[in-house]
Amino acid sequence: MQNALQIVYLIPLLPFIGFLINGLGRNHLSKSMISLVGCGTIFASLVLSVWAFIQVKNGNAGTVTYFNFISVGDLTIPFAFQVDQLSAIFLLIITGVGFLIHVYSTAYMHSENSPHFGRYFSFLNLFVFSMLLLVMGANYVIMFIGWEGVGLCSYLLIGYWFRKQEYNQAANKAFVMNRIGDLAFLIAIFWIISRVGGVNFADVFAVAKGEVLHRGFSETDITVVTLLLFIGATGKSAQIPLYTWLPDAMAGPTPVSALIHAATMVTAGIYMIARSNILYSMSPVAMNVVAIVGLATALLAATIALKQNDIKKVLAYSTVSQLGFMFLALGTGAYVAAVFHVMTHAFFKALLFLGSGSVIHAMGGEQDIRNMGGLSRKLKITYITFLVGCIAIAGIPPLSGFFSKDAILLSAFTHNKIMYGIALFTAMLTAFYMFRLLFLTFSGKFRGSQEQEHHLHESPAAMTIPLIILAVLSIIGGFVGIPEIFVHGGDKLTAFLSPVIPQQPAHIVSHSTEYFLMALSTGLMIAMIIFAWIKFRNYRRSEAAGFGKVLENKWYVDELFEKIIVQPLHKLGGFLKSTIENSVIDGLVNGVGKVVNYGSRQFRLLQSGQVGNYVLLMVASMVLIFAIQFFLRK
Amino acid sequence: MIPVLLILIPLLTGLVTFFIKDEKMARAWSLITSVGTLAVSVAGITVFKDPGNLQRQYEWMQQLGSSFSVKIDGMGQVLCLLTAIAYPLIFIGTWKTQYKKAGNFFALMLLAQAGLMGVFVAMDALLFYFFWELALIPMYFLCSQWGGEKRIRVTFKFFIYTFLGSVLMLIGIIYLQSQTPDHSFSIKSFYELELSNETQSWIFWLFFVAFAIKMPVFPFHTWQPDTYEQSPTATTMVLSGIMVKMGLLGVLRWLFPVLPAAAYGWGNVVMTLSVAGIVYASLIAIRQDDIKRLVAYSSIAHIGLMCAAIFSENKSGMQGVMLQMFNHGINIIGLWIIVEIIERRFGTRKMSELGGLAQKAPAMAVFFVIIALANIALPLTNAFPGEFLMFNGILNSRSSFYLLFTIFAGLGIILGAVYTLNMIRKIFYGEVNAVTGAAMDLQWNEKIALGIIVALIFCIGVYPQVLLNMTDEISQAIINKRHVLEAISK
Amino acid sequence: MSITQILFWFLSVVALFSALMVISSKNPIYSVLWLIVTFFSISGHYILLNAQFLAIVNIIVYAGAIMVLFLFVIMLMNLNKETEPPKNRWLKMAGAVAGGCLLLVLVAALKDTDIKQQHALVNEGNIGLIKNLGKELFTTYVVPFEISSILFLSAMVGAVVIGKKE
Amino acid sequence: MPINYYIFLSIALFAIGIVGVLTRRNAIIIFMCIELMLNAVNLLLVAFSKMHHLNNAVADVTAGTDGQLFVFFIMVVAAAEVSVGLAIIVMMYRNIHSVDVNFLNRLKH
Amino acid sequence: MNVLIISAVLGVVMMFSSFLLKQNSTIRNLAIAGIGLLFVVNALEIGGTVFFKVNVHGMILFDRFALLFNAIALLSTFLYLVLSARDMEKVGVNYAEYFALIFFILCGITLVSSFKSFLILFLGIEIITIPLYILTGSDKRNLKSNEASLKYFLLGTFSTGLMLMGIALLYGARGTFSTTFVDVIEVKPSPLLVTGMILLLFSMSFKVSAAPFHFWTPDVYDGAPTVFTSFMATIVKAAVFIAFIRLFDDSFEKLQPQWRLLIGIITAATLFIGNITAVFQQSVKRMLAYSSIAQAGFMMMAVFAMNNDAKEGLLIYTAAYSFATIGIFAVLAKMPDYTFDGFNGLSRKQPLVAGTLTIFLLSLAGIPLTAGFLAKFYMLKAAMATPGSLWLVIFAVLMAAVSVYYYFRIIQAMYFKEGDASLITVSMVFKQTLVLLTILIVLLGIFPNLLLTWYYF
Repeated sequence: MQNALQIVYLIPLLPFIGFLINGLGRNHLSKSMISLVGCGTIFASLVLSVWAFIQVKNGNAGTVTYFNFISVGDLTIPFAFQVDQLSAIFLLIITGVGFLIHVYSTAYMHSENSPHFGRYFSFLNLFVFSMLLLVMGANYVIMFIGWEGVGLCSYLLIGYWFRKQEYNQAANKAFVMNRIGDLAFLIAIFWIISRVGGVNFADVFAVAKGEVLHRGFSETDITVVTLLLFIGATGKSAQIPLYTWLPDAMAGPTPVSALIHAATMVTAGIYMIARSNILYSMSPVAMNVVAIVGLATALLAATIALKQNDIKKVLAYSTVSQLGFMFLALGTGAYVAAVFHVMTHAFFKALLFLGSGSVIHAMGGEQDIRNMGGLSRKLKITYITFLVGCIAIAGIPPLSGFFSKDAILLSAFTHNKIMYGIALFTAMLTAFYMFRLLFLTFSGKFRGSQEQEHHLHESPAAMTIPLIILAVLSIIGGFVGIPEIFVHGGDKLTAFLSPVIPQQPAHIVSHSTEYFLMALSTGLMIAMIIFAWIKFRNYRRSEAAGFGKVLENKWYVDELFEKIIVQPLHKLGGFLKSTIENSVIDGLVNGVGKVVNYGSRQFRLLQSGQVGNYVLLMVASMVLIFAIQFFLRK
Repeated sequence: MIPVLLILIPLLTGLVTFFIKDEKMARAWSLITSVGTLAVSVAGITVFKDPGNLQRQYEWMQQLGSSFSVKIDGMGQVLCLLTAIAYPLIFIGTWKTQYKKAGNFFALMLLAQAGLMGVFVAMDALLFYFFWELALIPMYFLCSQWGGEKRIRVTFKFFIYTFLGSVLMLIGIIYLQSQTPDHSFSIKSFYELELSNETQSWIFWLFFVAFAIKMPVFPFHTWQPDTYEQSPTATTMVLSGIMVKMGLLGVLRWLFPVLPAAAYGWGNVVMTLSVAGIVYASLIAIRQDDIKRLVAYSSIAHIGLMCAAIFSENKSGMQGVMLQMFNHGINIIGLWIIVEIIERRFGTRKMSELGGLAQKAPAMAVFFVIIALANIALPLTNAFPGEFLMFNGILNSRSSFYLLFTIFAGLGIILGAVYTLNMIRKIFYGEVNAVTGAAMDLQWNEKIALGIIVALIFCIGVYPQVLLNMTDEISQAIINKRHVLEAISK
Repeated sequence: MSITQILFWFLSVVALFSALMVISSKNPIYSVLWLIVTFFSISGHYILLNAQFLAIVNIIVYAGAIMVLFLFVIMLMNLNKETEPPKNRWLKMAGAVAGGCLLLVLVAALKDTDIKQQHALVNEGNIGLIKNLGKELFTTYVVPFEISSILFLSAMVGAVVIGKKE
Repeated sequence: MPINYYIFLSIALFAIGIVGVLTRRNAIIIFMCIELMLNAVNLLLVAFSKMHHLNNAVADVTAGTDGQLFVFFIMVVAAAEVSVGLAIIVMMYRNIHSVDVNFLNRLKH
Repeated sequence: MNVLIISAVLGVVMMFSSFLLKQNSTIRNLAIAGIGLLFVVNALEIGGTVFFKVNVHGMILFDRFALLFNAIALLSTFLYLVLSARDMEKVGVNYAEYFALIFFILCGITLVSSFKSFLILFLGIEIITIPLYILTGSDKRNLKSNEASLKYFLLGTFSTGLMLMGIALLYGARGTFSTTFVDVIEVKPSPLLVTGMILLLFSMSFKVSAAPFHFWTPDVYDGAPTVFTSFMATIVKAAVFIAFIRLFDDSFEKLQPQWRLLIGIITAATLFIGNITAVFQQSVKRMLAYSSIAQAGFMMMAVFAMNNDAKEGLLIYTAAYSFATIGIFAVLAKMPDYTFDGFNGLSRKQPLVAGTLTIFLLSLAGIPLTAGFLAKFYMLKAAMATPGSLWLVIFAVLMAAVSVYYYFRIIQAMYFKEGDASLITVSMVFKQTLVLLTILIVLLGIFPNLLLTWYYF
């Protein structure tokens, strides 16, 4: 049934057409027209994605090749899409969440004037296009195209309000940090090409598994490639050390944060590693690195989130932390758990971001939670959905977050007890800071200005409906992966993904242990929530001090990077520009000219004008030449 | 016949242009003729592509062993096409720029085109040298007469520098000619030479210095930023878009296959220089405030990558270079067109004095962002396949430092992003100020030129194969030449 | 030592001494006179070598006509006093040293020449007689002879161009 | 006489002439020194002429004549040179009232 | 032979015309017609028609090389007179005599390009130089002219002394004045021979102004009236070069190991001094003097290489160099100000003149498509064929790059600098001749065979 899948090219193409229409026609189209095009194309993609999903579910997974993107010598890189179980899930997440956020955006961005509105939607469509390319690509190069494409859109959207230079700085930072990862990704691709001679997933995995005899893919190669790919993933998925761009990326409009910096783009790294699971499984070193980095990121980001006061910053660090969890899952071999968490995270994090958007909208742009409080009365829907999101992320059963997080924790537990301990602690912190956020925002007294209080209102339906849908998804989303101990065959996700992600060896954990762990984590989470309630029910503003200040300042990581990387490079550039370039290299070049000039001035003096000197010089040279001829050259 | 036409049309029309006194006439005339050249070039690729049409040989200076031998091979096709496309683009893009004595200006531009075409199609070393210089002289006059304040000193340095390089090359050419059995300058005789490694080794530098100065490769580059800065922008476009390709073509056609052992032996040194140049130029570009200088340094970085890729000595690198030669030309001309617009409208090239243009001139911003991003090789723009192949080439090169080269060259990608985005940010984003307050958006001519460029960027970005197919044979031939020699020596 | 040898040495010593006096005399008039002495001694050598024609021509043309012309010019310019201011002594020394070095180098180069054993025919041989020279001059060397007339014409024109008062 | 004697005598006279050119400032005396050099050459030519005559007289009665004729031509040319040279010196003297070559320093560098 | 005799006759005719003809223009036209006549008879001689059958006893040989050079020299002289004859009026009153002297010099040029005997060489060089002393000093009330003349005279006769000593030593070694060298060279050639050769080398180097015997050149070229500098620096110098290469080719070919290094050193020194010193000059005329030294350095490479390419190349070089330099001097003679700044903005006032001047300068600098490039190319090619000469070739091209510096200073002044330089008077003929020169230079640069086919005819 290859023919049937042939039309999947429409899935990315439609958003791209939307991008073209909105981009080129932004000065001419009305806002409603723009919204229609923007949402419509995504909706069409969504429909097609659902169709593709059904096809895949019916066993029609496969690859469709359109043309050769690059064909040089032995190397052929086809422009091909691969639609299989993994990409189908991501297609659904991207188009589904993407569609909701598009709809939400029509209301959220309504105050923008028409050209900028069009620009916004075209970028958003372009993003969806790139993201779809990323997950549909049948080889690493097409994936990379999408990979860089989403980075570009992220850049464009972070800097959407380009009149503020700090936003643009944040956009630049995001792009550059992504590029660092991208470079590693690229080198990995080249490495693969040098060993495999191709970049198609199928070929690469076949060689790795030793199915192709004349090609060699040694363990070292695999380790190098996987590590390089992982560096790429750290850039895109905001892991240590390349995570600092993500909080800054909150400069963009909130729906963008929801879509790009929470639900989809940042999970590209997870997707990539899950896609390459065959390679990773063959390299324990890489796996460990992934797990450790993921865990460290999760912990670090969680600690930072404890003390953040910007509503979006808290969510951003929470995202980084959750991504860390996903990498922990990948590193411990629980690829399915990671994908599962990607999905649930997409729901509840999008929900939380959109909810925060709703809050910000209501507050007239205010983002500092210290100036909020007691909003639950005015923003009922927002409050309830936000609460759902918080519960989901905290991992309280039976909301979606519980199932996915539990799978991860379980995997960590089987892998390493210390890791489990840290992961559990991090999960507790998550519950704490999320509810801190919730309580500071919605309970207590309103702490903002009179004007803001007067202005408070619930958001329009275009914003609340997506919130509600996402809340529902956050509640029920976990049911695709119910652990086997509850319902036999409940883990539909693992079964569904098994063609792409081979079944891992069964957990060697007894049922009782598993139950105990679940109970433990659930209990701890509830305890944390209560602790947060006590602490932040009636919040009073106070300056952070001591360790708190360190956390508030994000462990001074940005400052550190600035000091050890950015400034030295900047200084080096200045040194090269003003000293090396001008004095040394150009100095040499000009020096030759100067020497000639100086020589000219000096040799000119030989021409003294005195006949006597001329004859003297002539006779002297004659003597010299005679001497050379008769005495020196023998 | 095609190669002869490609040289003759701009040459003759250029000479005619000297006598056109009316500015508008000169402008229109040169645009029309350049479109004619483009048509011929395209015809050579599509319609008249049998070998009979693509090569010609006339008797000329037989006593010296030279002949007027021209041929368009795959590389020639790409570069001639680039030259042919670039000229109309330049003329359209700078349609509104006023020149004193416009007739002379356009005449010299067309003469330079003739020289460039000649360099790209010459299959005789002496002829190659002739055109090499012929392209330089009009450029010198263009830069010196219509350039900025420091133009005389700067372009003079440029001229002497490149002249010095080319006379060294002349020595190399003469030496090689004296070594050929039939005392001929033809490329065939050169290719059949089998010189000892020591001989190759020193001749290599005679040639390479000439090409390195032209490209320019670090540390022979210092003429370049000054010249780009001081030249009239139309000329800068020719210089940076097309002329630097002369150096690359020289290496590919006249150095690599002729002195394969030396190219192999010195490969590491050259690659080190090139890669060092990438990082070096990128770091300097980060600190530039002058747009022209920034673009100039970015060009050095890009050329460094191409040079390194050539010396990776494999198909991927070769093909990447050939593709990128075209792309780099297109992209950088696009950048210059906008730089020229900015300079003309606001009278400054300092980024610190600009800002907020995206509000006043959104179309310009869009075009600029697209071209700038293409310049840093974003996927689906034309530069991506080129850089991809080149990096792939470098990583797969025989050099034992391949990984180091790749990583340092890769730093160029990152630093490239840094300075490019900073440039966009400083020029287009932020609030408008006194300088940019009264900005005007693009005019029709600029839109046409930039539109064509952007279209090319995306077309090649999505389907680079159209160019890769052209150069497939020739790059394979260059590689083969090297491999055959290696087999013999073993 | 035969009379020829005595004459040779005598003439050589006179020639060298008078040549040295030419370059060392302060008064230009003395220089001219010493130069005439040199020419006479060289003419003596010519006679010794049986080149009578040249000996006579040397005396008539050189010592007679040319040196008189010199004397005439010097007198005309009133240079017969010791007017020459002392030249920079170092430069003078350098000049003498350089000339001496040249002499040394030439002597060193030529001292081992392959023809050093050969002799110049003295007192004999009649090729230097006016009859024989004349015959050669107007047969074999007639073309150079005519050419030298062009030289004279140009020198004449030149002297007129330069000397004529405008 | 051994030809060596003549060679060294001539070279000595020639060198004395050169030293004269180097050490004197009076243009006329310099010119005279050059004449001395020419005479050294003449002497050498005559000596060589007689040497070749001695060596080759058997085969060719006129052997060596050319040397003496060359001397004749040198004298002729010298005479022409003197006429022009003195004319130039006189012209110079008319203008700057000196024949000191050290005053010839308008043209330099 | 035709040229030798007829130019001598014409010289005499010009002598008499000074008091027979009253009109300067008549004299001028007569002289130009005379040169034209000479060119024609020379062409006839190339074609095989010799009017005068004279027994030269093997002392002169008008071979193709000599005749072809004569043709170049005569053509150059013709163009030179057309361009500059008018300017001679400014020099002094002896208008006809100048032409007479030029004709006599042409006699000398004919001799030095065809001699087969040292006697002819000596006479030829004297016939060239004695009139030149006079032409140099012909601007009698100009102290610079006087000074140049006296310097030239003193140094010139000094070098004549060297040459004669050299000839005498050679005579001693070989017993003949014929340049045709038939001796068998033993392993170690006679010191007499070598010393004589080196002395000849010195004096010839002096005449062609090769370093370190070049000192007279800048002063004399600078001091002489510009019209005559033009003649001296081009046609005369080229002729002496022809004599130089002829002498060494005929006489000393087998002594190559003895002289190759020396000539190499002299060549390098000449290139160095000429080019380096020219850089800092302020006066265009003086710069051209140094440039002529530099060009001499390049021509010395022909002597250095001494192969067939070298001879062909020297012919092209003399043509290229003479044409270009005559053109530049002709324009210079019309300039009121000889400094570089004097050329500022010339292109606006006189675009045609500036354009042709540019071509001349490009040719001198050796830019392709001009004869100057091909000339230099031949020199490099010839030198390259000599083993162990790479250092010289590289040095030469480095110096060529330096030469661009000072040639282009004029171009910069004319085109890129502001100013209002203008010529004093320019006739239509003058312009046309300049254009003709330009065409010749470019034609020769593209089709050198136009000239060289005659060599192989």
